[in-house]
Amino acid sequence: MSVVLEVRGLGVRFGGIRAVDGVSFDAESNAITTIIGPNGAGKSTLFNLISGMIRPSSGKVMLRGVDLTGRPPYLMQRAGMGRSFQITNLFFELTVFENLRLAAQRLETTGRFLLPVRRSERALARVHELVERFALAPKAGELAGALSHGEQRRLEIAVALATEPSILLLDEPTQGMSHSDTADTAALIRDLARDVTILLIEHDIGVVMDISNHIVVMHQGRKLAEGAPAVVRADPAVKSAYFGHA
Amino acid sequence: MIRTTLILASLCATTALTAPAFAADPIKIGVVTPLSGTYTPIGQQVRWGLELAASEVNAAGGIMGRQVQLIFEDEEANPSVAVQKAEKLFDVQKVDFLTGTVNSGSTLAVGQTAERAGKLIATTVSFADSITTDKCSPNVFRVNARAGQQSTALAAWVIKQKPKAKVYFLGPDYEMGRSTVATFKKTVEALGATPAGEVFAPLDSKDFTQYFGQLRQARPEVLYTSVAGNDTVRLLTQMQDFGLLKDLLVVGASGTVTSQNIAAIGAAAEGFGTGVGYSTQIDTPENKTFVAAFKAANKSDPDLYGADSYGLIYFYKAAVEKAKSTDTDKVREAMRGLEWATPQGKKTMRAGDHQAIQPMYVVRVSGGQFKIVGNVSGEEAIGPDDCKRF
Amino acid sequence: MFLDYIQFVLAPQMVTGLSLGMAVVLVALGLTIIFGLLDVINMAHGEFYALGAYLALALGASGVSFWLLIVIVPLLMMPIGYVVERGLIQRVFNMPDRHVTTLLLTFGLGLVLEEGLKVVFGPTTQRPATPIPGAVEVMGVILPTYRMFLIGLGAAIVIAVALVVNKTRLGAMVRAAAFDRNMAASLGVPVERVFAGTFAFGVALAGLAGVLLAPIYSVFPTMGRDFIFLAFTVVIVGGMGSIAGAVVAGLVITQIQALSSLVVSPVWSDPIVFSIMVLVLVLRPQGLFGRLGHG
Amino acid sequence: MVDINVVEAKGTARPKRVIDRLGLAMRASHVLVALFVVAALIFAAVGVIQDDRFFLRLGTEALIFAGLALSVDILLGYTGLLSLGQALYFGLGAYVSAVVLKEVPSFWAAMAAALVVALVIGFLAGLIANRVRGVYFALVTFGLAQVAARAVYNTRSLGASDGLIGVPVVPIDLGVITVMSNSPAGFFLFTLGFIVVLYAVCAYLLDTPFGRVLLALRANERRVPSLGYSTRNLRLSAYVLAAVIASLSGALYPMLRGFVSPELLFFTTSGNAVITVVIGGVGTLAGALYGGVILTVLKSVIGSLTEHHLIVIGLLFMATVIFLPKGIMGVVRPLIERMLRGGKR
Repeated sequence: MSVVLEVRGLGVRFGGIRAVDGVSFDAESNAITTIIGPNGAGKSTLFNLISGMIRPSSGKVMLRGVDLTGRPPYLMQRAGMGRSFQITNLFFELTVFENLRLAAQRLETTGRFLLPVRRSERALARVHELVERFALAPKAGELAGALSHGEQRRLEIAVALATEPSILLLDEPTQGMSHSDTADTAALIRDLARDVTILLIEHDIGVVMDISNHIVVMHQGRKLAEGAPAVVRADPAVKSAYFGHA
Repeated sequence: MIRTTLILASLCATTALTAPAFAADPIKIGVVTPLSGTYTPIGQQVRWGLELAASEVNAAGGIMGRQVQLIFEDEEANPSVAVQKAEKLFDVQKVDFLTGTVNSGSTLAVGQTAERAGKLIATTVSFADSITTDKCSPNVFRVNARAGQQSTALAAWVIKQKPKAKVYFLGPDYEMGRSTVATFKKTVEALGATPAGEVFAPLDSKDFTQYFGQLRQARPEVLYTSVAGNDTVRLLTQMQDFGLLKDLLVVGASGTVTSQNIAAIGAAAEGFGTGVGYSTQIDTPENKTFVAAFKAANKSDPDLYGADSYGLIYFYKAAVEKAKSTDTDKVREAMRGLEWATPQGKKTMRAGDHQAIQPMYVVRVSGGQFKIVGNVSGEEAIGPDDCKRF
Repeated sequence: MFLDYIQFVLAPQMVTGLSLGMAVVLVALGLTIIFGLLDVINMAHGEFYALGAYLALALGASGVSFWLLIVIVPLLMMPIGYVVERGLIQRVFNMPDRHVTTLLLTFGLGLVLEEGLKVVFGPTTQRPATPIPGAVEVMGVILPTYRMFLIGLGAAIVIAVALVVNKTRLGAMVRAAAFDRNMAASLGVPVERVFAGTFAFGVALAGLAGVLLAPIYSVFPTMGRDFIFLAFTVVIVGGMGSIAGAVVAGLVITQIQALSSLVVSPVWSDPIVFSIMVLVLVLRPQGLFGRLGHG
Repeated sequence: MVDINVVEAKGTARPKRVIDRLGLAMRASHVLVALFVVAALIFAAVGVIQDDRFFLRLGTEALIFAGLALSVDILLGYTGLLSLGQALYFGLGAYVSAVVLKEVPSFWAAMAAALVVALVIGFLAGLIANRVRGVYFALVTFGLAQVAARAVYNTRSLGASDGLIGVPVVPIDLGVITVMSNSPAGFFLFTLGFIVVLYAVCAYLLDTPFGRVLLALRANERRVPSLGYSTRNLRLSAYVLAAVIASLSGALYPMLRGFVSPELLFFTTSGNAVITVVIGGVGTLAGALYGGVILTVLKSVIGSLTEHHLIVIGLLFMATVIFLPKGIMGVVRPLIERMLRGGKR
């Protein structure tokens, strides 16, 4: 196992408040690293810092040994970071197919950028692969806005995955899902982890303990603890700060 | 789309089928004038003047036995629209003659269109000198007085009132406004006036009060302004509110205070003087008849635009009757040097630059009416012929 | 010489800047409320201002006193605004791109209103008499009475509007509806009627501005275009829906405009105002005072 | 129309067909433009037979303004940016073309100059305008055009408020034939060809990954960066593209009319282009062409009947916004799309 993502001392201040303060951890290849913590612990802010949506005031983000700190989101993406959003963030007026094609077209060479889309064979092949894998094939021609919530959440992950990133950041992929959908999604994520490194934010503690290889516990903007699920579960500090309140 | 094409095609068809003119066919005069937009009131005067003259001419048997028919098109005070409408009148309506343009941009552009189409036009409103000087055209005539004529008349009168007057200049900040001020300044300085300062306010200024400080500091005896329309209303009423009209002779361009805005200016217009080619006060039987007829027809006094437009129909009538034809070249020849009678007196079309020579008047507002306070003969006011194209 | 400059140039410039500023604030007030609370770009606002001026002119001509007009005209404008909101704006309110759609719709409405005014009232310029004529001279600076009155009344109107929006139950309801439509609805706020009422209120303010400014700036069909760009600039610079922002921005911008015309040519005063707007948009997109009802 | 953008899914037992809706819509636009061209050719033929001048030249003007509308649609319909100042580039192209033609009466020199100036000014103004979005973008573009119009209005060497007259008739050397700009039918057909080429370039670009990301920008700008694209660069590209199209269209104007005036840069011009696109159909490209013709016919017909044509056009515009938010193309194009799909099944 090699380290894909290194986060070192990452922090940001809003006004006088340290929303995230000196967080460090590693995400290892083909593993699922999950960030947990109570509401307001700074999980989503941490994601935004890693993916470049917010500029960190301190610390470093390294992907496969390359320092990406402070780059804007589109360059983060190009460097190999794919991410999904907690609140479904799709192109609702476009079809499922087009949502995926838009994401997959980055796989093509620059020269294809100004050639007709049907010449982007590699991107199209990727889309077909994804609709099958995410069981969206029957819906491919429908508008993303017309899908059910569960389907939209799946599409959200598929779009993030379309560019074949080295690391996939998933922000509460099971948010708002039914029990059975949640279980399916958990299985899907575990399956995905065979090919891609995953960094996850998840609330459903059952899912977390079930699929994570490594857990980072956040509390009030700081890292409280980290380790394998069993280690974290046994940590007394985590128990009082997190499970105690949950 | 196909239907549209068919409609257009059938329109083409009707026009193409029009037979060559018989003697009894009406003479068509196209009028491209602003009937919407800021210049609507001027377009209205143009329309009233033309309609009155045409109905008189028609009642008296027309031009060479042919009735005069006016065809109006709205030019929205936009040269692009004016040119399009002019082409429509020339090509589709087959008008014999065209008039009505107000802003000088439209007159110049339509003049060029006429030149390329081999037709004649005349303006009754535009007073930019360029139309009959450096941008003159063999196909364009101007029956109204140009800026230079107005300035000459006004300057002579101002100096008679206040020899060696200290004059302050306030104009709208665009080419036309600046050149009008420059012309007057040159003329009045040559007669011995001293400039006390000048300021140019952006066109469509809301508040002129911000220039009042500079104006007061300069302590002028005379204020010359070339603002027009709503800007004048604001300038003069705001000056009144600030008590600046006392002991100050305010004069301006002919378009500064007109029958369109004089009511809105109210008492603040009292004493305003300008040089014009027309006044309802001209004391001749012809003018009295004209004013009465105009009032009866339109429930409004004629202003210089209405009077000059009225006179145009008689100009065209005289030219066609002299040429015994409506052919462009023949009419052009007939128009050159033509003398004709108008409510404002005898006018002469100078052959060299197609600029009408006419007596000029200085009028002052008194009791809400323009009263004539001075006049200058046509020859004195006209200035040199600077047209070099023909 | 220097004193002369202050007495004749600098001081009057600042005083007149203040009265022009108050005029702009009055026009911008309704705009910022509609913009900030309803999220609607009312491109017809200038034409509502013109409509108010024409109503004042027509009623004034039939003998209604100026003091009564200040009350009657806004009351007449309310139902017009209400109907426009319910009949037009509400129809497109939930279309995907609300800003653009309402902007286009009110742009069309402005065209129709402006042309309608011309049909009804004719194209010529008109002007009601100055309600309070005369001027006082203070240390050589001329202060026309009506303008002084306008500055005072304008300030009173701004304060009253601010109190209504920020301190009354009605204002709280409007702000709640603006902040989160669905939540407000679930709390029993009649959202649609509140929105229509807010729009009507903004339109009434435009009409009031028309009544008050007509004696100074005169009345003609295209008068609505006069202040509108300046008013939009003020709203953007001050922050959408922020009343305090509109006041500060209105006064500061007209002051900059007035003084810049002294230092550089007046023709540059528009580009300068435009540059201020762009600068604020780039550096502080939410405006100087941020947005009403949105923290 | 051989393949219908149906993508065969590989590696599955049952090949599934996914219809690319955007590709289909674009094809429907092509069909509509083809119909438009056929109608225009019939119109030209009738015009030639009738020896008409006015209607052919009016048609030419409608096409030139359709080019301006096309540039508005690129921004509004595909990138989601409402420009209230597109007349800036139309006027820029017209003035550049007029100035060049008065010096050297060469069509290609005028077009090249209009292209280069639009690229430079579009890039610089784009840097300013693209700092903001939504309504703010609309107001900033409006302001930019106002400032430019005022500058032209005050520049003596550009004829100030009077504009420039005396732009000569120019020969347009197309290699095989030469068209004179004052030949009514010749210049109409040339302009038709020119606008169709502009359409084709836009349609082509919008069907590439570049164009699709523009659409993505319109649909959900926040999501675009995480697809790996810089929204600022994309918006700037679209803005410059629109500037070039408006400028090239404007460059034809003085060739047709022989003059330019500052009114070409005024808000009326920008506003009319927006009305054209909204009535024709936002985001269809073809709508700009149809809208251009419809608005010209409306103005010409109603304008001759009543001086209050603005009321009619204003009401029509409002009705379109409320009842036909996708314009006339929003009604027509789905029918064509259905035909194209039905034809394949």
